[in-house]
Amino acid sequence: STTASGGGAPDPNATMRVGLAIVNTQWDPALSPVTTDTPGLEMVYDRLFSQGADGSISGNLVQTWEFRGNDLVMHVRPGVKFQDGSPLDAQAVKVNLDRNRGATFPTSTLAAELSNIQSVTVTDPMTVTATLKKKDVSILPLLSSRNGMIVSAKALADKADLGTDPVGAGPWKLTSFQPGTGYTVERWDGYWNAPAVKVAKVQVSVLNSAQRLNAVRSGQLDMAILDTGQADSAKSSGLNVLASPLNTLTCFQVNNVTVPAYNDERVRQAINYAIDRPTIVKNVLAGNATPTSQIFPPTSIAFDKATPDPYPYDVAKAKALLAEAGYAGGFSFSAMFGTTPQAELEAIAGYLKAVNIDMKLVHIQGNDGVTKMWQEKSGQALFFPCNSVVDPSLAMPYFLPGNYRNPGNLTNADVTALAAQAQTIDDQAQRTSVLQRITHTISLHPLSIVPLYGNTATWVMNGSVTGFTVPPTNFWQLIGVGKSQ
Amino acid sequence: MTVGKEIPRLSVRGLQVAFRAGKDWVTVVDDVSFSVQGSEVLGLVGESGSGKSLSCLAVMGLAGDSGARIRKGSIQLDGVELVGLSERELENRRGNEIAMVFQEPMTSLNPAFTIGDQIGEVLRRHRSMPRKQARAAAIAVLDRVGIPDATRRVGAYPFEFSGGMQQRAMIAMAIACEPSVLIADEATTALDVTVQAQILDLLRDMRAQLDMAIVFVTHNMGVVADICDRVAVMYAGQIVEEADVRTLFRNPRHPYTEGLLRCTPRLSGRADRLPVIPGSTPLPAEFATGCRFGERCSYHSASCDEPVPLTLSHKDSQVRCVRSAELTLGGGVS
Amino acid sequence: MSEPSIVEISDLEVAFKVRTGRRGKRELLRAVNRASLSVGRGETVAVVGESGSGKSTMARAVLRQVALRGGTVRIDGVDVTSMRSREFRALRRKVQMVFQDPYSSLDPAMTVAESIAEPLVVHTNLNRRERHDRVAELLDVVGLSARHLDRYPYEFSGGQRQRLAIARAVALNPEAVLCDEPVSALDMSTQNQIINLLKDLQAQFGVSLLFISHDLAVVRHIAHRVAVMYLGSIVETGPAERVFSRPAHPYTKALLAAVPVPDPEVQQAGRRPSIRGDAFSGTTTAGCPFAGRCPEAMDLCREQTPPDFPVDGGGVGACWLLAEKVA
Amino acid sequence: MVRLVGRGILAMIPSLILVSIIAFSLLYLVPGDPAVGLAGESPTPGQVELIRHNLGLDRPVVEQYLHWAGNALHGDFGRSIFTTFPVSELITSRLPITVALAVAATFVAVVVGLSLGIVAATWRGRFVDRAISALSSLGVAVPAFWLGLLLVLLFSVKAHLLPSIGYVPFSQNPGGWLVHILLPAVTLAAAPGAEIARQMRAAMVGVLGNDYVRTARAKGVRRSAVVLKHALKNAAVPVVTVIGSQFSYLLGGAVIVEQIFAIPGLGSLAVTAVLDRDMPVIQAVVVIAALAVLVVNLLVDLSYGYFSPKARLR
Amino acid sequence: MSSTTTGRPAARKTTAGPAHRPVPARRRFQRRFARERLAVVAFAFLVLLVIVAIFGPWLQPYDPDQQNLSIAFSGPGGGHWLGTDQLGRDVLSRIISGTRVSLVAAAEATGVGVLIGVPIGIVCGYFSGWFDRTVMAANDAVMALPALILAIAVAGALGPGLTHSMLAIGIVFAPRLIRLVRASVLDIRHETFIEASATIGTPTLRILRKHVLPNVLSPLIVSTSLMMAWAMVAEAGLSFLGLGVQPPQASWGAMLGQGYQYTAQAPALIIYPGVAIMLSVLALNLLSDGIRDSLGRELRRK
Ligand SMILES: Nc1ncnc2c1ncn2[C@@H]1O[C@H](COP(=O)(O)OP(=O)(O)OP(=O)(O)O)[C@@H](O)[C@H]1O
Ligand SMILES: Nc1ncnc2c1ncn2[C@@H]1O[C@H](COP(=O)(O)OP(=O)(O)OP(=O)(O)O)[C@@H](O)[C@H]1O
Ligand SMILES: [Mg+2]
Ligand SMILES: [Mg+2]
Repeated sequence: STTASGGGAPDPNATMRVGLAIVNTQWDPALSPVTTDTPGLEMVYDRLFSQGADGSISGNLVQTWEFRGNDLVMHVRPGVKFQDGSPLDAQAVKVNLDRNRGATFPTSTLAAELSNIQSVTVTDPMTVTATLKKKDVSILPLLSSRNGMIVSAKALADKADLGTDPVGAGPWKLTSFQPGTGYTVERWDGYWNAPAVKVAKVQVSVLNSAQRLNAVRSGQLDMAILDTGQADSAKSSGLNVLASPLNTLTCFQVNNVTVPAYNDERVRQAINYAIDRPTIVKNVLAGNATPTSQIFPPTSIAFDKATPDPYPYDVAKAKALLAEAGYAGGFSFSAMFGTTPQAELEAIAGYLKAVNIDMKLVHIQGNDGVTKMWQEKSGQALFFPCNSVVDPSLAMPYFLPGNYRNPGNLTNADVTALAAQAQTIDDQAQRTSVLQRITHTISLHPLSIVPLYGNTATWVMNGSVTGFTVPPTNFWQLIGVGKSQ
Repeated sequence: MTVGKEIPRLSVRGLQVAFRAGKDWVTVVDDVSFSVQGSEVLGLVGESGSGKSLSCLAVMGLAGDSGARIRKGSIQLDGVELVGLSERELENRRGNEIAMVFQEPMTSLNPAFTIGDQIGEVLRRHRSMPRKQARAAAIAVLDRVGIPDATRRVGAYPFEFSGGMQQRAMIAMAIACEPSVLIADEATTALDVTVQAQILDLLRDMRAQLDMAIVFVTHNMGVVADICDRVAVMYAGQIVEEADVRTLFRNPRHPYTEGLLRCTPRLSGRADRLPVIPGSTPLPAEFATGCRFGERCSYHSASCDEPVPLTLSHKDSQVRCVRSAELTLGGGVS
Repeated sequence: MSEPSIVEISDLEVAFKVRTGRRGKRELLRAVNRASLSVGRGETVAVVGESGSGKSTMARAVLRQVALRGGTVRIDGVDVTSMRSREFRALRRKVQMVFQDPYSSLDPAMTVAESIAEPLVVHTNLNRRERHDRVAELLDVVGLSARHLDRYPYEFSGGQRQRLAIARAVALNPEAVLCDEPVSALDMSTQNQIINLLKDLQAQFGVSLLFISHDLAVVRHIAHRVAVMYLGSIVETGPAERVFSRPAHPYTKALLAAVPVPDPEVQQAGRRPSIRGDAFSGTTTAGCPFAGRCPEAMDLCREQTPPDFPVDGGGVGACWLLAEKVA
Repeated sequence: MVRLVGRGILAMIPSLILVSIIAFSLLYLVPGDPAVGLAGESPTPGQVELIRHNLGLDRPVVEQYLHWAGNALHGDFGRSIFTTFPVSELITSRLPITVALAVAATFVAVVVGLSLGIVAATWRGRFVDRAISALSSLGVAVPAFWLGLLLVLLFSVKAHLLPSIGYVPFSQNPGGWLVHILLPAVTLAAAPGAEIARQMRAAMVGVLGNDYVRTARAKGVRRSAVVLKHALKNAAVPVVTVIGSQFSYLLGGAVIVEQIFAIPGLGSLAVTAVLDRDMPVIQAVVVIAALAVLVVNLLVDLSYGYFSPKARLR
Repeated sequence: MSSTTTGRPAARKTTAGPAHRPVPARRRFQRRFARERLAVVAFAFLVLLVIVAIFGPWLQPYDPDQQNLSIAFSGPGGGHWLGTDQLGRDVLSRIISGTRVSLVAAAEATGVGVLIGVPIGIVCGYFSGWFDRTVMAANDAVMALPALILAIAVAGALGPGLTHSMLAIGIVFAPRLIRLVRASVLDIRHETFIEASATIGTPTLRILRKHVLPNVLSPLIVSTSLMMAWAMVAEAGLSFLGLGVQPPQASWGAMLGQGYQYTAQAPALIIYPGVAIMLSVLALNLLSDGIRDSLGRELRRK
């Protein structure tokens, strides 16, 4: 069957029905446990800044800003109102930043990411200054995510139940919420950028990947996110498929303490040689990903264009390296996985098997992976989408000494030094080149992360959906997206 | 007691009933003939498995429910041929013109409905009575069969009745439509003797009041002596002897009848060894072609190996024995 | 008597908790009420009475299959009432039981040989060979052949099964066999065969019998003494001759009167008056249990339970009418 | 009757206490620490302990249980760890959906099962009987989740006849409710329906051999009335028992069926909660589901009194 | 009188001829069973499954885990009778290797259930009393817990993996077996033959072993095969939800769960494992019906 061809003018009263794999479990940004909550929270809350596809920063609730030494001075956008009618001012921003960084709210999940903020002060009713402990330009991308979401100060003062009744300054108001199942938002006419909102209502449902595709096929959804591997299925059903490269990287991390073989750099290199990334991408992911053996995907500013493919598929070399390291007979370890589609994992395990490395796959639930790998440091390996979403610097913890996300403390002195340097550079071009040097160094001397491919956001939609794009951060929005009659 | 020439209430001629065993038929009831007049009680006696119940069920048109089929013969109720009648026609007569009382009152009453419901059902079915009226009528019948406090007991469930009361209720159900024929299959066997005596009295009263013909199945010769006017003795699916009750007890014509009477223990006097009939009843598949009692019979002779017809002896008596004329058999009564 | 009775019951009381009526109220049902009875060696004592009068319960109480509420049971002079079950096991050999329903008293999953050998396995240390021989011998005693050893119960007729049950009961050469209506499920001829067999066994081995039945005519031919039970109480005992010819208790009389005589002349002519109603479960707490149905009941009968009074010709009867005669 | 209900409810109490203990101890059976999950991807030192304290996880077990059970008695099952929703609210929003699904499935199973069973028993040994036997054997054998997938492929994806996912409350749109509930209900009803048909047939065949059926026939009651009145009421006891015991399987089956059809009921709540280790939610779901089963058992027990008056004595 | 009690018969010589052996019960059962045509077919199918499970590694045409990404989703043909899956693995080989998983799973779960259920059930049924009441109260409670939810929770608790989830299923099923066994024991508890044995003085343990157990066995066999069927479905369900076998190991449920993702491209991927599950469950059901129907009067109660 074919879908109705779109192209007409967007219907301002339309309801957009969206299928997702997961949605945020609650609506308080300071309690949000994972970055993937961001698109949902964004429906209701606006952020201080936003980041474009090229990494450039623009102002949202902050109209203009400047760095003064370690201070970030932000001028709040005038005339903005929250959904409860209270106005946005510098004080509201301060209250939120203090809350998010844990100063007034110890259990804030954002505290670690905002730990570089020393203090926040209101300089005048519409100006607020964040004083940083040490200079770090990545504060801007950080404040473009859930860290920079601003909740109505009035609601906070009233101790409103943000988890279920969010009050933000965003484009939509939450009208119903079924945890784990979905939610509905309706257009809020007081939004400062109201003309950009093209649909009256958004209905979000949580479904598994087969259901999402089936539901778009049977006309129950307008658009849905897909597993990358489903793109061909979707196309063969005559639907529109959007495949948009992301900053995230599918990778796995190995703990060299629990997997002693991994201490040997040659073993680490061998693993990289052993995996035929392009074939996996072509056959298992329907070509909808970017194979890479670098720790940053090509979409990232930190991608090392000079040596695009440091580890081409080469079984012979992998075997030779393993033999050199004394592991010709291979070794075995188990790798935990949660949401990564199983076919990809099995494909990777299949390649490792070919060089006698026996990777057992263990499905884990909830936060077990994080707990075992990073807190108890007892896990052997973990698959996850590498967290470099907002800025490359956020991926550094995996490689830095003593960091909690580097369970085996596998480090490289050059990388450590370069990373420290990158934090303080103002100039974007100069910073980019430092970041690329980090990538290059890690390519030569692989550390805890085994990169696999740059992810792609794959969406399926019927012909009536217009204007939808996905930024590399995967923080997609429905502002500007319409549904034609 | 009329032994006249009027047409019998129930008349069975040459009845043959068989079960299907694989591809073959096993004849279980063979050439059974008897008839009963109004207010007459015909006793049907014989060992377990001799085909008494099955003959009765066949008369009721219910043999098919247990998988048996009437293969031959005629059954006439008040002159109307029942064999070959449609199920619907039979249904209209059952419980209405011909009724049946079974052995185990406990299991024969539906445990899930009240006594009143079950009696009323017959009336609603055959007399098209509305529920209320049927209930009133049920109370009247219960009263008639001697259930004390019938108005209250009508709402009771079977398990709340004693065995004797259950059997009274069964009888009430059977006579509710005042049928012309009542078949009582071992109606008193499961009861205590004191209760049995009461039930026999009740049946006697009812048959007189309603001018019913009763076919009374039992294996207790004492009960036969008590209630029956005439007796038919069955052995291995056949009637071997039929006679007036006094004649049968005094002058049995068939060796099996003689054995039956001799085996019946008596209250008077004490015997050191009790008489027995040697051997055991044959299974339907093993019925002999000649006299079926032959191999257990002490008067057995070569002539017994040919099929034996039921022959009229004196008066209304019939017997199925080739040697009946030459034998002098001892009765149970001295 | 120099030697104690093989089984002696005195003042036996057994009660069950039952739910009655539509409300399902819990009530105490006195199944056996202060019953006393003894069975001498080589003697056959019959217990008669209507359904539910407590005959089976009394027999089961002897073998401690039900809990006693009061009274004592002696086997071979030894009080077994409060004995530990381990000690009781030895005495148990002396008393065995045969049940009414031949169809359910043999384990359907066991062969005849296994069933009959069970008492031998439990109580003796005969080896397999010896057990086999003994079982074959027992089959012979009850008139079956050793051909049947490996068959299952379902292959036997009711009469044959009852023979098997009897074979099992006499396997240990018991001194007494309790027979709970062993013939009432059988045809008359078969019934007579079994009774003859029991009599033979008694003549041969001197075994005592406690013979439970509701069929007075059968009892007439086997019992030396008779006990009549009504609603849990033994209302009359005495030599069989006397009880049948001159019953003392009104209930015994009624019972005898109700048995139909297999002679139409007698039965249809002189039909004797029978009592009304039926024995309904024991709700009477005071007075004679039979008072409710007794044609001769007096006020006294409804107020006080009659004790046992001696009866001319032997035995006792629990009826106030007998008291007058005595007085 | 009131007494019987009262007695039944009293008898449920020990079971409920045990269920609540089992449900509560699930918390200790399941490894991992919910506080860790709540702390986000990069917790600061002490944050986990603080969350543990806030959740009361640092108190003695017995105290935690009593506190939880006491609140649960008042319908307060605490708050979902991840969604911060009051659990009772989650339950009240999900329960009606599962109840609707269970009721619809039970309805389908009972209606179809009973009729097939009765038909098969009445025409025992004939072709219909054999056909129904084959069908019910298949029905018992087909795994619900597979049947669900096939139905979706057939009726939604290929034929576009029925929706493949979602749920519309009956009160909102009865027609929509019917369309949405149809496939899930049929999927869920297949196995219990087949089982009921088998049991109904067996019970009916058994009952039809009873003496009182012969009595009814001897009264002249028509064959159909004998089956539908005399036999059915007596055959009901084993069948009602089966219906009762199938209910607990049905609730289990609902978990998978709700997953397949994306129905936001208790089952999908349970699966998400198990995957997230959202203990307050799991505990509540387990208790509520068990309560539902106990209530159904009670109803079954009470129905015995109607179908089998003698059972009232027990 | 004293002389009559002594002088009991010394063993008289038996007149019986040499004992001949009639057909033993098991043979009769086999004969009757042979007449149940469907059950025989089912039995043959199950025997085939067991053979496949045991000799799977030699029967499967390919290594079930051997992937060949370039031929993913190819249909039947080209040496792959049932085609290949999303990773180009041979579907037939995977179905074959999944057979062992399914059978072992069913056997494990049933084993656990029987080990827990039968002894407790017998004891409860035979000695009604406080133990029985306690166990039955606990049973009611456990049975009130929806089996699958509990299995998911237990499997989640002990960690995913076949053995764990089957242990969970076994535990969940045990109360049902306790119930069944107890009910059948109660059924025969008051049979005369039990009392008859007791009056002989048979020790309780012997009664349990010799009379109760054999008579409980037949309903037990019937329901055990039903339980195996249920365990198979449950294994499939848990693997479908990702709580059963771990990749890349093949199990029918896991294959179904994975194939579900690709229904648009290769619907056959959910057909084969589904049919395999259904046929096995069907066979177990038919077998149990057949056994029940061919238990002769010597074994069947009532
Ligand atoms: N369903 C059946 N299939 C085959 N034979 C049967 C069936 N039912 C009964 N019979 C046989 O029919 C014969 C007659 O049985 P019937 O019940 O009429 O005997 P009966 O004289 O009433 O015996 P009883 O005194 O035991 O009631 C018996 O030999 C019995 O074995
Ligand atoms: N286990 C039991 N629980 C409750 N009541 C019982 C039990 N056993 C027997 N009774 C009751 O005790 C009374 C006496 O029963 P018992 O079986 O001893 O009578 P019986 O004289 O043997 O009767 P029958 O001739 O019917 O066998 C009856 O009312 C019976 O219902
Ligand atoms: Mg009969
Ligand atoms: Mg008795």
